[in-house]
Amino acid sequence: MNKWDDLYLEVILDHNKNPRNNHKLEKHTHHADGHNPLCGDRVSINILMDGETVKEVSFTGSGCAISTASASILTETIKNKNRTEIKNLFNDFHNLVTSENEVEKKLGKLAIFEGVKKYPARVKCATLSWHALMAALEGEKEITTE
Amino acid sequence: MNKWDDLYLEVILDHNKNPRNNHKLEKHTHHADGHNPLCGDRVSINILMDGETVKEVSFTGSGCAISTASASILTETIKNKNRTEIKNLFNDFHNLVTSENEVEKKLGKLAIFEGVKKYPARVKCATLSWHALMAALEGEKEITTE
Amino acid sequence: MLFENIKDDFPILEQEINGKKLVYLDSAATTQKPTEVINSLNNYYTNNNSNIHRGVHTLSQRATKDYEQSRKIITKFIGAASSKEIVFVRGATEAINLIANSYVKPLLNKNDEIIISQMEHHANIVPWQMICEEKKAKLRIIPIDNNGELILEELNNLVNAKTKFISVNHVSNSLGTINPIDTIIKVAHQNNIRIMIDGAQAVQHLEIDMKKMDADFYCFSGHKIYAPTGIGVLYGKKELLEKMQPYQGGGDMIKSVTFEKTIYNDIPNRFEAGTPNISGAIALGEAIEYITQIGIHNITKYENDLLNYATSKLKKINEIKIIGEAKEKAGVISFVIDGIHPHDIGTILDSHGIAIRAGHHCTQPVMDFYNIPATARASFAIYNDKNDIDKLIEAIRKCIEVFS
Amino acid sequence: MLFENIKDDFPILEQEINGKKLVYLDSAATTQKPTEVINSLNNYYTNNNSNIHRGVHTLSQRATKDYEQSRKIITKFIGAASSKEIVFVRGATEAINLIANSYVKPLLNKNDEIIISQMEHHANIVPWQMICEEKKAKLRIIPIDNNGELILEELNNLVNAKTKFISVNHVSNSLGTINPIDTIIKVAHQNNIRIMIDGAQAVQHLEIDMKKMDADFYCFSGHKIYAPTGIGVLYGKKELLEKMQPYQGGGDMIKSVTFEKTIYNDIPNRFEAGTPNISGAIALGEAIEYITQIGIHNITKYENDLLNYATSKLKKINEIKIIGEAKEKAGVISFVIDGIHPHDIGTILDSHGIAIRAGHHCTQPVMDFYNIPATARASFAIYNDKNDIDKLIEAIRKCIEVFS
Ligand SMILES: Cc1ncc(COP(=O)(O)O)c(C=O)c1O
Ligand SMILES: Cc1ncc(COP(=O)(O)O)c(C=O)c1O
Repeated sequence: MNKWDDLYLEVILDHNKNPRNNHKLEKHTHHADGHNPLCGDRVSINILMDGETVKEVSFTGSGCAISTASASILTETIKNKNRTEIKNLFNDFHNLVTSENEVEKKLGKLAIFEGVKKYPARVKCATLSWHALMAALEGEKEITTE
Repeated sequence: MNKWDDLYLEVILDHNKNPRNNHKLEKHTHHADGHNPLCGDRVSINILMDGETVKEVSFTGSGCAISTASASILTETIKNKNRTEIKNLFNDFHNLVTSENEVEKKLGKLAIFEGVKKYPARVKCATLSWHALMAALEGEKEITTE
Repeated sequence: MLFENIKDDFPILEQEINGKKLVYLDSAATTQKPTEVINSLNNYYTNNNSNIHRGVHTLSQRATKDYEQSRKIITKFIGAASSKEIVFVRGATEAINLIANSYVKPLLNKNDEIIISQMEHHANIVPWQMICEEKKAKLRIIPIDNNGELILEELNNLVNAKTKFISVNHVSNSLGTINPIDTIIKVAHQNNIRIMIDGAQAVQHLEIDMKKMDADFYCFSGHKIYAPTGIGVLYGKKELLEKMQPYQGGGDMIKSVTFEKTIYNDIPNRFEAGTPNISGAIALGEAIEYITQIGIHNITKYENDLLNYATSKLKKINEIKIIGEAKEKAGVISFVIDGIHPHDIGTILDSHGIAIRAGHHCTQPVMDFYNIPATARASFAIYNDKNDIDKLIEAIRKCIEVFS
Repeated sequence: MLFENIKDDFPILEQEINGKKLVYLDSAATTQKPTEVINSLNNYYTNNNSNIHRGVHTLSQRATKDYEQSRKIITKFIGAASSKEIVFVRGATEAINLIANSYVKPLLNKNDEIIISQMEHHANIVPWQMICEEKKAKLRIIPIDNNGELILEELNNLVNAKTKFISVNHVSNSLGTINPIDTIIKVAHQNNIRIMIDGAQAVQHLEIDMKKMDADFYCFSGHKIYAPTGIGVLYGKKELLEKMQPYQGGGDMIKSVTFEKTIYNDIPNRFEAGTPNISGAIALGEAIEYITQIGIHNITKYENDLLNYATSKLKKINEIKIIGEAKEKAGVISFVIDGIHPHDIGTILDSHGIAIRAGHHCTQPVMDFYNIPATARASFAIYNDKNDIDKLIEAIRKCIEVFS
């Protein structure tokens, strides 16, 4: 097994090739754009909230396999979750890809991004859509990371 | 024998303590000031020319032992010499203290400055009065070296 | 063969990365250092370290001598008329900022123009933008064509009475294009315009001679020519440097200081305020001696062979598109692969022990021109060989497989 | 004893100069480097060398990590609130020029005033003169007394509504005076004036803590604190750095570049244009770890003992006059000898293997104040001991003999 298999797992490659919820959302209540100027990754997140809960979520944009797969899996994951759950997920996910300690595996599918930890330069690819998501929920329109 | 004896020879120490022709010259035809701002050495050269020949020469100023002795010996050396002779002396002296090659010893007393060669930072001390001299002969009033 | 065992001169290349012998193809970002250069640093700090110029003690005299000796080596290497024309700076970036601030800014009035090209590194864009903004002057751009060559005819349209300066790179770091700087310099001088050449990607590949080239200013970075980081060279014609105001103030750039009046030093010291990167400057001299021994014309030829070999191999892969196909190129190939982001290429090649760069290479306007976010870039140096390129090709094929 | 075998850590001290074991007493000009620091350079170029920030390959990730790790070490060392407040520069000189140009100049109007002191290094004079000349502003000077102490009462007379900035050194490089910067900072802030402290001669001797000190800007040079040349640190309060315009333009200091609009990067990168001195920055971190291990308070105490010992010994020689007799001093003794020019002292001591500095030490106004052309200066570091000072005293006695 090659080392990059740790990062470019089948699931990631699949989500990169066939991203889920990859379209605009006609009706949405929240929206934000994320941009990493250093690598050109762009992602837009649209959300339709029902009270505190995400009813619908989609993304558009272009980027590397890691950022595309991350956005795709994000949309699958947060649907029907409320703000608090999402905030916790964000924190756990952030820890997963940056912390040097082993992270408790309660992240489900998101756990496949743990391999990113070994590639510090790619962490921003995995977190871009999450930052955009948090910005959307907080009412910001645009964020930049690098 | 300590190595610095190569530089601080008796003759140099003597000229430093009892510099010759160390006064102003009431009547002079040529004059220039030399200044090395980096170590504060200052020397003024006054010359009374008779046609092409130096009749009288004196210096004032303050500096290190090397620059004082060099100025003092300069005044002794160039008296009664003509411009061409002085120009040649200047060139020979300059070679003596800077050139890596052995220099022919036709410089008389000036030859004692050969030791300066080993102390590149001190070469300017030995040549300051000579640069002022050449400037005086060429009608410049002030020179700076460092 | 000159280049046969040359990898042995570069200790970093002995290591394995992810279980594979390192193949370093990122020399346009920074080159690796030969043992001589590493030893030069070591020797300096083990035997001679001292501050320079002002000390009478032995260490200071040694350090001063070696520092000034390096200036002489550089003078000869680039064919400058005098070592007074060589200013030590941090790198190409600082050199360009220095000229922008000390030479060009004082000349610049409202609505004046500065010409650069569309293929410049950010280091040769942003300093000009900054002074243009301050002086309300304008930046004009020589466009490029699809091959990544300058459209030279446009230069004649851009030059006019308001043009105060031109600055272009000698070799493009993202496209590899060798620009026709002789022609550009001629056009500049025919119009009485002074010109700077950014040689950051040129001196390590091509023979240069300031007297023949006649550029008014030229610059490069030590770390891209086998020397340490933190040191670079600004060349300027003596008569221009002499008229220029200093850039930074401090020790060593002055003749004398009082609160009423400060007298600046002669060139080049006027532009070297404060304690310079002494060990870096000396090691740069060492690096230049190292490549001079190999012979820069031999290097040009050797690297050109590599470039041709790599280009023809890459062209055989259908999914690959090479970005930058100028007729004259030096040591750089940018490419993109259908459906695979350059960053993914970079990461996957790294897992095979192959170091390339992925990104915009500090040339965003070039990316915009080709309408791509980034490229993958392999760049070559004297320590690369065809075997390295074969490994690159093989890893690229695997990468395409994974994503197919 | 912590300092007993410490000379062994500094390989340069093993050598003989003119037949005598080297006694290095010129550390205020530049310090010697411990093996750890020399090895750090070696290790960087032998194992990790790469350009930083932008690369996805392993070497680049390592180099970036080590570079940013050094920033964290420095953050902790000076007690900054965040590593965003640490900007890598070439040295103290560049740091002061950066603040003069990017922070102070934009605030400065005609007839405004900047306050410095009479004991500043040229690096803390000339940059202010340059911007004052450009903006027709005035430089005001806190005078010194015969002991070489600031006449602090004068500061209150100098401060007024036109005062836009204050910059003073923490420790004087020619007098050794430790200045009461806490008081000066307080006065500045009571008058709503921002203040920079030049710590080039302080950080290697004294414990500092930015949070307690509350200076707005602080700077020092790596080469004076056991690190290589070509690297230094500018500290600035986050909220001030964030409002500042960039100093140099180029790669890494931008977020995005188009010819129409360039967006500058966040701090600290906004102020680090181009490839920085990567190996120097990493080695600076190493140097700081080295002295942190010894403990900076231990260093202060040890060097203070040396200073007292040397001072009392020198005072026993009638012909000697010490220049600078402040109550609080660090590691520097300037002196003159009746009838012997400092340069002659320097040369003769060198013949005994003793390295001191002779000159104006880039503080000509101090020389003017004492009406002397130059001083001889012995300066101490952790690798000096009383034996070094005994040798110094002996050689000075011989020197006086020769000239008597
Ligand atoms: C063409 C060109 N110009 C300028 C630079 C800037 O060089 P440095 O970062 O060493 O200052 C580079 C480096 O990437 C370059 O390729
Ligand atoms: C007090 C002081 N400030 C500034 C400097 C300038 O430091 P550098 O030459 O490393 O830029 C020095 C160095 O001599 C110094 O002693």
